[in-house]
Amino acid sequence: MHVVWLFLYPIVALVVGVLFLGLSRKVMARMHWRYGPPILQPVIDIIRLFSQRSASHGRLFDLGIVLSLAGSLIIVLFLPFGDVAPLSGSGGLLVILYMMLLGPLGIALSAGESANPNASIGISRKLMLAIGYELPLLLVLLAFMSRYNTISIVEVVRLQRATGWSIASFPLVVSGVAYLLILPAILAIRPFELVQAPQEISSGPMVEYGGSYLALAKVQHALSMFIGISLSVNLLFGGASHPLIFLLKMLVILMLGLFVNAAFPRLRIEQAIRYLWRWPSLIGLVGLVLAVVIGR
Amino acid sequence: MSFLESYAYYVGAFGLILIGLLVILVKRNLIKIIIGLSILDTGVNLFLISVGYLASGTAPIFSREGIDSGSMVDPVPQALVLTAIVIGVAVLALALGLAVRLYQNYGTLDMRKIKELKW
Amino acid sequence: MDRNQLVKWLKAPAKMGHKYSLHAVYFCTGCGIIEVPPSITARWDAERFGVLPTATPRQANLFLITGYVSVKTLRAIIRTYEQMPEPKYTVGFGSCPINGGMYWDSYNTIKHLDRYIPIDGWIAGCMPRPEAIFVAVTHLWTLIDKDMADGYKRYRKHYAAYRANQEKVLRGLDWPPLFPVEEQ
Amino acid sequence: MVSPVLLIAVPLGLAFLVPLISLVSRRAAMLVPVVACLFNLVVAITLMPGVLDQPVVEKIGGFPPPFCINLYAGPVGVLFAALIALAGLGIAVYAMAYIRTGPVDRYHLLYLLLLVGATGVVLTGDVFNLFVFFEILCISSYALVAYMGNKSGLEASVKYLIQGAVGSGLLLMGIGLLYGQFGTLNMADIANRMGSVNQVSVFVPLALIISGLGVEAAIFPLNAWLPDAHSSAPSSISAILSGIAIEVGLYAMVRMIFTVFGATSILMFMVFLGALTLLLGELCAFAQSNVKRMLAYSSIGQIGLILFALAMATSYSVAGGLFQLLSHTLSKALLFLAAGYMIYRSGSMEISSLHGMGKRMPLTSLAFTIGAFSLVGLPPFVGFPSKFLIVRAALARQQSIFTILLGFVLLGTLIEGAYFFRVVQAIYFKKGSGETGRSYAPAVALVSMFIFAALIIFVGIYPQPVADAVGSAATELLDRAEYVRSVLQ
Amino acid sequence: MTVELLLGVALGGALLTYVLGKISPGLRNAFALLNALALVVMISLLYGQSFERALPLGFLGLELSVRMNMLSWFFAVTILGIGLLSVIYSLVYMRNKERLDYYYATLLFINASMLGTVVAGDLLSFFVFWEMMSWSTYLLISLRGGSKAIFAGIKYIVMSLIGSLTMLVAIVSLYVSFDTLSITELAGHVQSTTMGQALFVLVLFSVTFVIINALWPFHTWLPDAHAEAVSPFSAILSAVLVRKGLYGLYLLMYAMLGFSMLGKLAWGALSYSNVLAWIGAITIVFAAFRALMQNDSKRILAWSTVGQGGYMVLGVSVATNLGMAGGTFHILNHCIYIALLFFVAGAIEYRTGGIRDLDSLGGLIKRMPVAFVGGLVGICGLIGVPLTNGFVSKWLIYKSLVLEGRPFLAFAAFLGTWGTILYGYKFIHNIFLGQLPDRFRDVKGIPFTMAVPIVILTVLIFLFGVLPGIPLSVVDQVGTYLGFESLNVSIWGIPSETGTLNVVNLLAALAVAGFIVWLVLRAIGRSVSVDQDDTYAAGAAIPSGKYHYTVGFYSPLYRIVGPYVRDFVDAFFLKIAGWTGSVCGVTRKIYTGFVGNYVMYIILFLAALIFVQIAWSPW
Repeated sequence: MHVVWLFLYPIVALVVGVLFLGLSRKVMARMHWRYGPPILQPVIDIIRLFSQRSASHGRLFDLGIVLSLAGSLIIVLFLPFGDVAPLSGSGGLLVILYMMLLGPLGIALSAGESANPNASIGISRKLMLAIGYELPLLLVLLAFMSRYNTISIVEVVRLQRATGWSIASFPLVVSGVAYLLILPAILAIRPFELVQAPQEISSGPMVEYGGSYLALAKVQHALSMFIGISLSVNLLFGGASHPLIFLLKMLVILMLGLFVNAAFPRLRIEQAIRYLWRWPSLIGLVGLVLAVVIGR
Repeated sequence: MSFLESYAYYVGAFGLILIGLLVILVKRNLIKIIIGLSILDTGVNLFLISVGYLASGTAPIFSREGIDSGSMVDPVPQALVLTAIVIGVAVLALALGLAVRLYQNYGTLDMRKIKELKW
Repeated sequence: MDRNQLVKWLKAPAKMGHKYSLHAVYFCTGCGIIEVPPSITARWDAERFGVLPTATPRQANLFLITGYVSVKTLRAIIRTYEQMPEPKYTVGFGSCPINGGMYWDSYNTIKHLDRYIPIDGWIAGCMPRPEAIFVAVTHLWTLIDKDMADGYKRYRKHYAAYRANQEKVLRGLDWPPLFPVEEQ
Repeated sequence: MVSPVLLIAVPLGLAFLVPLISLVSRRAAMLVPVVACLFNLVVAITLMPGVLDQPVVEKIGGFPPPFCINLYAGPVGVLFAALIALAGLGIAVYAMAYIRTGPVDRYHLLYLLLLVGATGVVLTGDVFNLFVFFEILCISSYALVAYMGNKSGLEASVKYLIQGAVGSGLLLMGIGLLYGQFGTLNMADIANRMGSVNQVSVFVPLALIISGLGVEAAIFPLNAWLPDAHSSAPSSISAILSGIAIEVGLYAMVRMIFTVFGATSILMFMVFLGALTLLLGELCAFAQSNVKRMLAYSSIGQIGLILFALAMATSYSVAGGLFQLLSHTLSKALLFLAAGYMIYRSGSMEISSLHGMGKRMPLTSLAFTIGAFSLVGLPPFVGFPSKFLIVRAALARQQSIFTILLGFVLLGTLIEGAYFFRVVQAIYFKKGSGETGRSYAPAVALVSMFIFAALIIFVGIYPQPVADAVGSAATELLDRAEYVRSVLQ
Repeated sequence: MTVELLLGVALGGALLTYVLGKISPGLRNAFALLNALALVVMISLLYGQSFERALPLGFLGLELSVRMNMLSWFFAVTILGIGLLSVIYSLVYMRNKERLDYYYATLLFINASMLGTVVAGDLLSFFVFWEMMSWSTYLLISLRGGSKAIFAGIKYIVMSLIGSLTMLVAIVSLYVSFDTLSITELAGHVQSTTMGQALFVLVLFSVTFVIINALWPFHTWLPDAHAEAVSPFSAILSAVLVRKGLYGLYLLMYAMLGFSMLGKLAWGALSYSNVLAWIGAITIVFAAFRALMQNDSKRILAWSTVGQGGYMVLGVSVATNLGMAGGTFHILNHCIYIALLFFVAGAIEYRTGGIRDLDSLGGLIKRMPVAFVGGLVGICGLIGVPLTNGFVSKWLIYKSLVLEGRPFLAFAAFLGTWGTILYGYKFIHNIFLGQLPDRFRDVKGIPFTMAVPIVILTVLIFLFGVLPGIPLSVVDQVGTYLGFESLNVSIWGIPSETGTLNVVNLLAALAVAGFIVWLVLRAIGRSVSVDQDDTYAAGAAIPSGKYHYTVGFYSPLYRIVGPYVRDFVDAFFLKIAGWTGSVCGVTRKIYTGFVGNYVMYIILFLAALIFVQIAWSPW
C-alpha cells in the first residue's frame, strides 16, 4: 500500500491541483457574473499546449522546468494527505520549507536563460515577494514547531488530533491568523499576483514559455497551489483522518482564497512587502512570543 | 655669620643660572641664546666651586704642620669645574660655529624664523 | 457546440485542444480594439469558448489583428507572429487589415496584410461587433476540423516570398529568417 | 682576563688616530671604526660569561673604590657595551659606503667618539665621570647631526645643542648638589650613604638629574630635539642616535634612579610618564608623511615603552625593558639604514616617494619590512619576545592600574602597527612614478643590513641566551645592595 | 608520519618555492604544486591519530609542543585541501602576473602558518603561528595593488592587530596565573580559576576570534579584504582563514574551559553562549541584507562569508551534540562551496578581463558552462538546497535551535537563508543568465587547470549532500573529542524521533520524479531551439547586446530596506580612525619648532617633577 501511494499520491495531487485550477476559473467567472469555461478547461489547455511546437532557449531552459516540477511533485510526498504521508519519515517541516524552494528556483533558472527582460523582472518580484512572506511565515512555523516541540509535520498533525485544531487552540490562533493573512501571497493570487502580472510584464517568468513548457509550468502552478493549501490544512485545521475529508477542507480554503482573489486589485511589490512585513509579521511575532512563553 | 655671608655664592650661582635660563627662554637671537648658555654654564660652575669653598680656608696641601683637613678647601669641585669649563668651551665653540653656518644658510639668526623643522 | 462528442476527442485530442483552447494575442493597433474588452468581459464572456487573452505570443495560438496596420507596426506584427508556436491561426479584424479600409490611400499604411503574413480568416466590417468575433471563432473551429486553417503551413512553404515582401516594405529586417531561405 | 678599560681606551685611541691614518689612506680611515667596534664586540663577548657570575670592578689608579674612579662591568654594562659595539659595527660597515661626501675622516673620528662616550656612560661607576662621557656623546652627536651641512641639519643641530646644553647644565647642577651632600662622587658610595640623609634634600638633585638625563633619553616633554635631529642627520647617524644614544641616556637615568637614589616613590610617576611618552610618540608618528621623522617619533614611542617596562621595577619588567631596548636598537637601526638608501635613491624623504620601492630595491625593502614587523612586535622577530616579557610583567603586577596602563601601551602599539604597515604597503603595493629600474644598495650596506636582519630573526626565534643575559642584568639593576657590596668590598 | 615533519615541509616548502622561483618559474610552479600535494597526502595519513609532543625548541623558558587530534585533523585537512586546489587554480589564473615567486611563497607560508595554529599544542606557539598568519595574509591581500586593495590590507591588519594584542594579554594572563601554556594542562587548571578571571580571559580571546571570524561588530575588514584579494587567495581567506576564529572558539570554549565552566558564566539569560549566539544571529541577518545590496561578485561572496560564520557560531553556541555537529559540518561545507564560488568568480574575472560588476556581466552560461555548473551548485550549497551539503548542516543547526527552544535565533537563521536565496540567485542570474553583452561574444571557456578545482569541489558538494554520513562521521569524532556524546549517524542522514532526515530517499524521489517529467517533456513535447535573444518584447526585436536589464535587480527591496542596512559599524570605525588621525595632527603641534618653547618644556618638566613628587608621596 505504501509503495502504491508513493506513486499514486503525486498523481492524485496533480489531478486535484488541475481540477482546482479549473474550479477556480469557473468560480471566478461566476463571481464576475460570467458563464465561465468548463471545469475541465485547464485539461484542454494542457493538451493543446503539449501538442504545440514550442520554442526552447537552451538546455537549462528544459532542465529548470523539469527541476521545478519534479521538486514540487516530491514535496507532495512529504505532506500528510489524510493518513497518507509516504515520505514523511525522511524529513519534516524544515525539508518541506527548503523543498518549496525548488519550484521557484527551477522556473527562475529556466526563465533566466531566455534573456527576456520581463522574465527577469518577474523573477526578481517572485524572490522579493518570497522574502516578504517568508518573514511572517517563518515566525508562524517556528511558533508551531516550538509549541509542539517537533519539526515533523506528521507529529504536528497527530498532536492536533489530541488537542484540537491549532487554529482553535489559544496561543496558536494568533499565528494562525497571521498565516491566513499571508496565504494569498503564498498561493500567489491577487492581491499578490504580481509575479505573473500578465497585463503589466507579459506574465513575468512565463513570458517565454510556450507549448509543453507552459504545460509543465501550469501543472507546477497547480501543484504549488495544492501544496500551499495542503500545508495550511495540515498545520491549522488538524489535517484529516481520511483523504476525502482532507479534500473537503482544502476546498474550503481554496474558496476563501478565491473570494479574496476576486475582490482585490493587485498591489505593487513595495506595497506587498510593506504589508507583509507590517501586520502579518507583527501578529506572527506576537504569536511566536506567546507560543514560547505559554509553551514553557 | 649672616645669611648673605654664608650663602652669597649660592645666591650668585643660582642668580646666574636663572639669568641664563631667562635669556635662553626669551631671546630670539641665536647669539644671545648662546650667551645665555654661557651664563648658565658659569652659574653652574660657580655653584660647583661654592660647594667646596670654605671661607678663609687653606689650600688643600699639607704644606705645614697643623693644618686641619677640615679647614682646607675641597679640591675635587675645582677639578670638576676645570673639566666642566673645558666641556663648556667645547660646546660654546661648536655652537658659535653652527651659528655662523646657520647665518650663511638662513640669512638670519632669529630663532623664531628658523622653524623649518617642526611638528 | 459539439463539445460533448467524446469519440471525436479521443480520436484526435490535439485537434480538440487547438479548437477549444484558443489563447489569443490581440494586436491592438487601431480602433478595432475597442470591441475586444466587451468580448472578454462579463457582457459577452469569450472564455466560455475557451478564448482567453494572453500577454505573450509564446503562449498563444490565435493572433487577432484589430485595425489598420501602419508600416511601423507591421514589423512588430511579423515578429510576434513568428514567435507564436505552431499550429497558429491569424484573424484579421475589420476592413483595414483586409484592404486598407478608410486608409486605402495612406502612404504609411499596409493595404493587404496577407501579403506579409498568412491570414486564416477575416472579419469584415467597420467596425464589426463583438459577436462577430465569436462567429469567427466558430468558423475557425470548422476550418480546424477540416484542416483548412493552414496559414502557418503556407507561411513555411512560401516563406521566401513572404520575407521578400516584408523586406521590401520595411527596408530590411533586423532579425534572421525564421526558416532557411533558399535562393530562388 | 681582558680588562673593561680596553672597551673605552682602545676606541678612544683609535679615534684620534683616524685623522693621522686618513693622511695615509682614506680607505684605511674608513676601516678604523669597524676595527674598533669589532674589537669592542670581541672584548665584550669574552667578558660576558665572567660578569654574569661576578661583576668586574676596574679600579683606576689602584685606589680602593670610594676614592678612585672605577669602572663597573656588570651584566648591564657589558650587555650595553656589546650592544653598542654590535650596533656600532653594523652602522660603521654601512657608513663605509653611505658616507662619501664631506670631511669623511672627521665623521669617523666623531663617530668613534660617540661610541666611546656611550660605552663610557654604561661602564663607569662614577657620577662625574658619567657626566663627562655623556658630554662626549652629546657633543659628538651635535656635530654629527650637522654633518651634511645643509639647512635642516644645521637647524636641528643648533636646537639639539641648546636643549642638550641646558640639560647638561641641570645634570651638572644635580651632580654638584649630590657632591655637596655626600662628599663623594662614587655611585656605590652615594648609594651606600643614601639612607643617612634627609630624603627631601636628596630629591632636588634627583629631579635635576632626571631632567638633565631625560633630555638625552627623550622622555616626553624633553624630547623636542629628537624628531628634528633624527630626521635631519645622515641616516647612519640617525640609526646610531636612535639605536644607541637615547638608550644610553635612558640607561643613565634608570641607573641613577635604581642604584644611586633607590628612589622607589618616583617609579609610579615614571610608569605614567613612559605610557604617556609612548602614546604621544606614536600619535605624532602616525601623522607624519616624512619617513625619517616618522621613524624618529617611533623612537620616542619605543623609549616610552622601555621606560614603562623599566619603571615597573620587577625583575620581569626590567628584563623585558632591557630586551625591548635591545630589540629597538636592532630594529630601528635596520629601519634607518634601509630608509637611508631608499631616500638616497628616491631623493626625497616623503613616504609618497617610496612608492614602488619594493620593485626598485627589493632587498632594502625587505630589510625595512623586517625591521618594521619586528618593531611592531610580530613573531618570529625579536620584537615579539620583548613585548611578551613586558606584557607578562605588567600583568604579573596584578594591579588593575597596570592592566589599564597596559591597555594604553597596547593602543600605542596598535597605532605604531598602523603607520608601519601603511609604509610597508606603500613600498610594495603602490605604483611608483618615474623610474622603475631595479637597483641594489652597495654590497657593504647590504651586508650591514643583513647582519641586523639576521640578528632580528635569530634572536626572535631563539631568544634564550639574550633572555638569560637581560635576566641577570635586571637582577643587577634592581639589587642595590649587591652593587654597593661588590664595589666597596 | 609526524606533525613536526608536516610543519617543516610546509614552512620549508614556502621558502624553497621562493628560491626556486628565482631559478625558473616552471620549476617553482611544479614544486609548489608538489608541496601542496605532499601535504595533503601526509595529513591524510595522519587520520585518526592522537598525540601530543614537545618541540625541541623552547621559547623564553616555555616548552613548545605540537599535537594532533580529531579537531586539529579536521581543520588541517580543510586548510591543506583548499590550499592544494588554490595552488592548482593559481597556475593559470596567476600566469602573466607580476611577483609570482612572492605570491606562491606567501600563499604556501600562510597555509603553513594556519596549519601551525591548528596543530599547536600550547598557546604560545598557537599565538606565534597566529601572528605569522596575520602578517603574511596582510602581505598578500594588497597584492593586486590599487587604492582599494591597499585600503583593504590596512583595514585587515589593524583589526587583526587589535585581535592579536587582546589575545596576547589573555594568553599572558593565563601564563601568569598558571605558569604553563600547554592547552591540555591549562584545561586542568582553568577549572579552579575564579569566574572573574575566566570571563576576562574568555572575553579577550573572544574579541580576537570574533574579529578573525568576522562576526557582526568586527566584520568590517572582511568584505574589503576578500573582495580585493586575488581570487585563489580569496578562496583561502574565505574558506579556511576566517574559520581559524572558530577553531579558536572550539579550543577555548570546549577544549580548555569545558562545559562546567561555561555553564557557570551566566547571569540569568545573559550567559556567554547566549551573547555569542545573538552575535551570530545578528551577523546572519545583517550580512544577508548587506550582501543583497552589493553589486560586485566577490563582495557578495565576502558578505556571505560573514553571514555563514554566524550559522557556525549559532551551532557552536547551542552546545548540544546536534548543534555542534551542525556547526562543525558547516565549517567544512562552507569551505567547499565558498572556495568553489570564489574560483568561479575568479574564472569570470579572468576571462572577461577583470570584470566583477554584476551590472555589466550576463549571459555567460553558453560561453562558460563549467563555471556555470560550478557556480550554480556552489550557490545551491550556500543556500542549502536539499541534496547539497549546505542543506544537511543547516538542517542540523535549525533543528538543534528549534528543539533547544531558541525560536528567535532559528528565525534569524531562516531569514538569513532567505536573504541568501535572493543574493545567490542574483549572483547566478546576473553573471550567467540574461542577455549576453556584445563584448563577451567571444569569451572562451575556463582553462583546464582552473576547471579542475571547480569540478572537484562541485562533485564534493553533491557527494556530501547525498551521502552526508561520510563527513558526518568525522564531524562526530570531533564532537566526541570535545566531550559531546556521539551522534547517531548513518550514511544517509540523521535518524531521530523528533524529525528524521534521509537524504538518499530525497535524492531517489527527486531523481524518479525528474526522470518522469523529463520523459514527458521529451516524449510528448516537440520543441525547436531558438536563439537566446529571440524573445518577446512587445513585438520589438531587442537589439542584442546593446543594453542590460539586470541593473537594480532588487531595487524595490532596496528602497524599503536600504535606509536600514547601512554598515554603520564600518562607518563608526572609519570615523574613529579619522578622529585618531586628527588627534594625531593636533598632538604633534606641541613641537612648535621654536627652541625657546622647547627649553620651557624642560623647565616646566623640572617644576612638574618636583611638584608631583611633593604631592605624590611626601617623605
